[in-house]
Amino acid sequence: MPVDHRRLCGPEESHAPALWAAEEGGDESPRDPWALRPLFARAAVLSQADGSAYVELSGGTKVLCAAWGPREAPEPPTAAAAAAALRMGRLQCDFRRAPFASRGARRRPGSTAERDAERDLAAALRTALEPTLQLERYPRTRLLVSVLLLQDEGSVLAAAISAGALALADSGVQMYDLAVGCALCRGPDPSAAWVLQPGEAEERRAAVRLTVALLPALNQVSAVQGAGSGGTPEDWAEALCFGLDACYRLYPVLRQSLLQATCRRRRAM
Amino acid sequence: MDPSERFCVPGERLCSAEEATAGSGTYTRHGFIFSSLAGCVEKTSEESGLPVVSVVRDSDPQLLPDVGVVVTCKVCSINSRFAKVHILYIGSTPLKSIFRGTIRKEDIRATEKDKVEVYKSFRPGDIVLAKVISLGDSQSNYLLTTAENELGVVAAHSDAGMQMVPISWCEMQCPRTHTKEFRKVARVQPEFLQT
Amino acid sequence: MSERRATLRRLSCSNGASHCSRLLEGTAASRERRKRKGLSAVRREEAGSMAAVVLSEPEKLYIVHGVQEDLRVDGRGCEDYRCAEVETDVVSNTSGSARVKLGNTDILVGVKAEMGTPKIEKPDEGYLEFCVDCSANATPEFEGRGGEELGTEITSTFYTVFSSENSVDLKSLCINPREHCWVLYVDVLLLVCGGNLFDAISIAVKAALFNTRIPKVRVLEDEEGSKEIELSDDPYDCIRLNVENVPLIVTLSKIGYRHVVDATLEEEACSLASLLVSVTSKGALTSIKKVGRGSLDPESIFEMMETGKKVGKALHVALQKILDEEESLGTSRQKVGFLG
Amino acid sequence: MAEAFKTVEPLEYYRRFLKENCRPDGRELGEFRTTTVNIGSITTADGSALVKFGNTTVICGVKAELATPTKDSANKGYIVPNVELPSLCSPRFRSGPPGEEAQAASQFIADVIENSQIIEKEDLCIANGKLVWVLYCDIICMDYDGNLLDASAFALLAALKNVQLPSVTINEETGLSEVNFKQKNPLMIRKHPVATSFAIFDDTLLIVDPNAEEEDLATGTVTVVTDEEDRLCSVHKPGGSPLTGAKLQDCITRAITRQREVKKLIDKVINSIKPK
Repeated sequence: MPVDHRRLCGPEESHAPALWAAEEGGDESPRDPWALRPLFARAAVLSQADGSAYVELSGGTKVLCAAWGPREAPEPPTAAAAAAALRMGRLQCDFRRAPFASRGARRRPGSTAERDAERDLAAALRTALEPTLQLERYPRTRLLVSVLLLQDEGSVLAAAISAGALALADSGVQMYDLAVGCALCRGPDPSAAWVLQPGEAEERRAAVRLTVALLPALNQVSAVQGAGSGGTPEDWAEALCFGLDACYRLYPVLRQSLLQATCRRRRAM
Repeated sequence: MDPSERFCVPGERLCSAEEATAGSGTYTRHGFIFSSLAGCVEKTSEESGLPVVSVVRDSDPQLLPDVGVVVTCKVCSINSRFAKVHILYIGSTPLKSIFRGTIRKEDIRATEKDKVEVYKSFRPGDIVLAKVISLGDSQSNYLLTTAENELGVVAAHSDAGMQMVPISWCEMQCPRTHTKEFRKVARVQPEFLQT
Repeated sequence: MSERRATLRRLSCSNGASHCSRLLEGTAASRERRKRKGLSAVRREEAGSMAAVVLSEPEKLYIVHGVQEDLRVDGRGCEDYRCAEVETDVVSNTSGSARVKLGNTDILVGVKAEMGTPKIEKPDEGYLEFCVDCSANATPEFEGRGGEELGTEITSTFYTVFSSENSVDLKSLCINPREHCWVLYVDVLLLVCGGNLFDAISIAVKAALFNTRIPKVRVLEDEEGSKEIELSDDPYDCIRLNVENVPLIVTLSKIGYRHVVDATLEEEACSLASLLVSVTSKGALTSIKKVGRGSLDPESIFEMMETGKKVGKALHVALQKILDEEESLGTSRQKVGFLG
Repeated sequence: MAEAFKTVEPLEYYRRFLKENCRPDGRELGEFRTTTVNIGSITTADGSALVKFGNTTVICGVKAELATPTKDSANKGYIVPNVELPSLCSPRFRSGPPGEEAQAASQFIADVIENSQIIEKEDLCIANGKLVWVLYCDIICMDYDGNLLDASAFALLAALKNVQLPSVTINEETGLSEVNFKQKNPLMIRKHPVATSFAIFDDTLLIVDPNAEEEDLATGTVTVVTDEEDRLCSVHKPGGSPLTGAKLQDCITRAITRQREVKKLIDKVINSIKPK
């Protein structure tokens, strides 16, 4: 493995103590599939960003997000990209997971696995947020959304999508709508029902996982990303409806936090 | 907070497009006006016709240089063909981040374009008023012009490090050493006299 | 210009309409077709010049209106595939390989089986590694680092698609738990990008996995417990993979109010959002994903999933038929390869 | 127009404030920003702390893992600190591997740990030559408004005080280690080093706890680390304008006072979260 000279690395090999611990029987009590974990959201939390938001799901998932309005875009690499840049701005997403964010072993920052995972999350975030933005108003520029995952207790991408939309709205870029994310999953048991906003353990055991993002005012879906043991289109459709309904239920919380931030900013003037 | 103020978030439906005209911070879709910002809803009635609905934020809007606007910029480098500048202000609004622009030799002044020399017009560090003429193409960034009497250098330091005073449309003088330096000087308007 | 191009394409499709009904065809038939298809040269040239598709508004409108009428520029209906050519065993030094041409899109996939150690969390399973090479030959867009973003997107999509537990029987790749297993390196090479990359690659991957032959090995243990791996002497003594559950990807591109399958580059330029679904031969959807910078309304997602299931199932049947045909020809099959 | 003056001539703008012995954010030259600490909020870490100096926000999470020690220090564990400046904390940082400033900060924290003996590395030994603890201390800046070093050192200290390690025993028969999560022990914190940074203006003026703007304009910075026995653990002065011995002595005196305040704050918060 190549040595990372830009970080202090410590010993070559180390293992999480949980590897040697007696297996924990972490069987959770069955939960109401309709229940949503309470969500705490606050916008305008960072000083150095144009816009920012913090989203926490009860149970522990903590996501911090910063957004910057239109900045000068770097030189486009190809002629086609340059032509596209003249028509509309670009959204760039960055996703970082704190090394201590997950249970078990520490995630090694900069390792190939970690970089790949972060890049996939960033790509998924961009797909979910791009439809909310009026990018054609910002030709030749880029907008930046940067996410830091502080603690992973499940439904991370969904929380990041909600936080990202809040941060962008807080930064004052023109948008079509907010985006609300929600995750759901279904256990391996064939009779298992879909549960909303699964925790980390539920996600790990799940046979099927799905994350959806909704633009509530336009009733459009900006992200669907699901995988697992196969299902019929009807199965997936049912899950999608279930997830979108949850997004509608989460929307007022996000909206309220954004209104509060807007009021606070106004008072600070 | 004024209780009569109405706040909204992006995507919120404000009214039907028949009741009002869409102002800044809004967009129209399917016959309705929606907010595109998190901000405060304002309705101004026009004497003739429909009121204008707009959404305003208190912080400065995210402005971008656009064709025709006057910008304040700082010269970073010059060569025989053009001057490279950083755009700092749009009108009197400071930009949150720097955008780069180019003033080509032929856009420095309106007359005798063939006799213009870049180094006799700008020096690195000068503060220049210019107007955006194009967003540029895939190769170049914003193109600017100073070919108007009101455009050109507004603040410059002499070799001795002193702020110079304009003495004609093409010369500035150092108050300490009294040496004269060439510049494309702007006829300064009162609102830009700041320091 | 746009009008002329459009009529040209209409012509070519009246020629090709007959084979549109057939979803896929094997090499034997395709060779013949290539001989009689006079217009193919024109199309190819067009493909070369249009690597970066920039369409004017009227051109886009023309495509969108056509889709609305269920009549696409090349004469297909919304749910019709272009005819695809599939050939397996095209690269001799791989464990399995396949080349797929779908319209202008041209994909080569090689599978190489190498011995490795199982992952800690799955000690009794082998695993698959994907690598996508967006060669600059495929389109000038890929020069420099241009292809990287697309390459990683394709790679991560395939990891997701194959993450489903029973897509490939990974347990059969285990040689002895915790110590040795087969690692299948699936290398995807994009030769020409002519739209609908994901579907074409998934066809090629499935065909290449079908074609894969892994040598049989035996684990010998001596008295002290140290193990030795012995390769079978007979080169024909090998394991085949069961690809029955390997899914195929169907991309449904939203154009206007409708969606199409197997979009061409021009159609992709008219589409803001697509839905990728991976479908098993039994018609189960193992993954779904929205791509593109637009959004979709829930109703159309439901419809797209239905179409995906229907088209995907038919695609599986057609592919399996070709694979079986090629298999039955055995070594007597005349290889077309790259010069065909 | 003040805004415009600030953009065009930021240093001149700042000097005008300094002449009046105050700073644009309303502080006096020797005044610290409001300092808060929140301990143990990240439950996936074995110890964590979030520290705020005004806007500057830094979080430190400690993860403990098991490893074999090196041959030449068979009875010593590892402490591996890393400072990260993600693109989220300020537009001045790009995403990707750590830049120069992050690397310098990591090295500074590593030096503080090494010089001050916060923890004896021998305390991290479980079985001599066989098994030791590795403490990965990841310090991430969430909001970058100056004085990263002080905040990082503070967050590290507070997070280490929060660490609870499960008890590990080595089974004599099998030779395998057994971890018991039910029985947890805190780390032995031997010293409480606290960093105090100063920005130097025009070679003579010292201002304490500089924010990002002040750091950019200053001609130099100096960071002094002291512990509860008033001993000097480290002085970090990365170039910039020179400093007289008397001025440095002044810095040390002020750092000692600051150490007392910070220690008091940590103890108060630790006590408040202790289960009754």
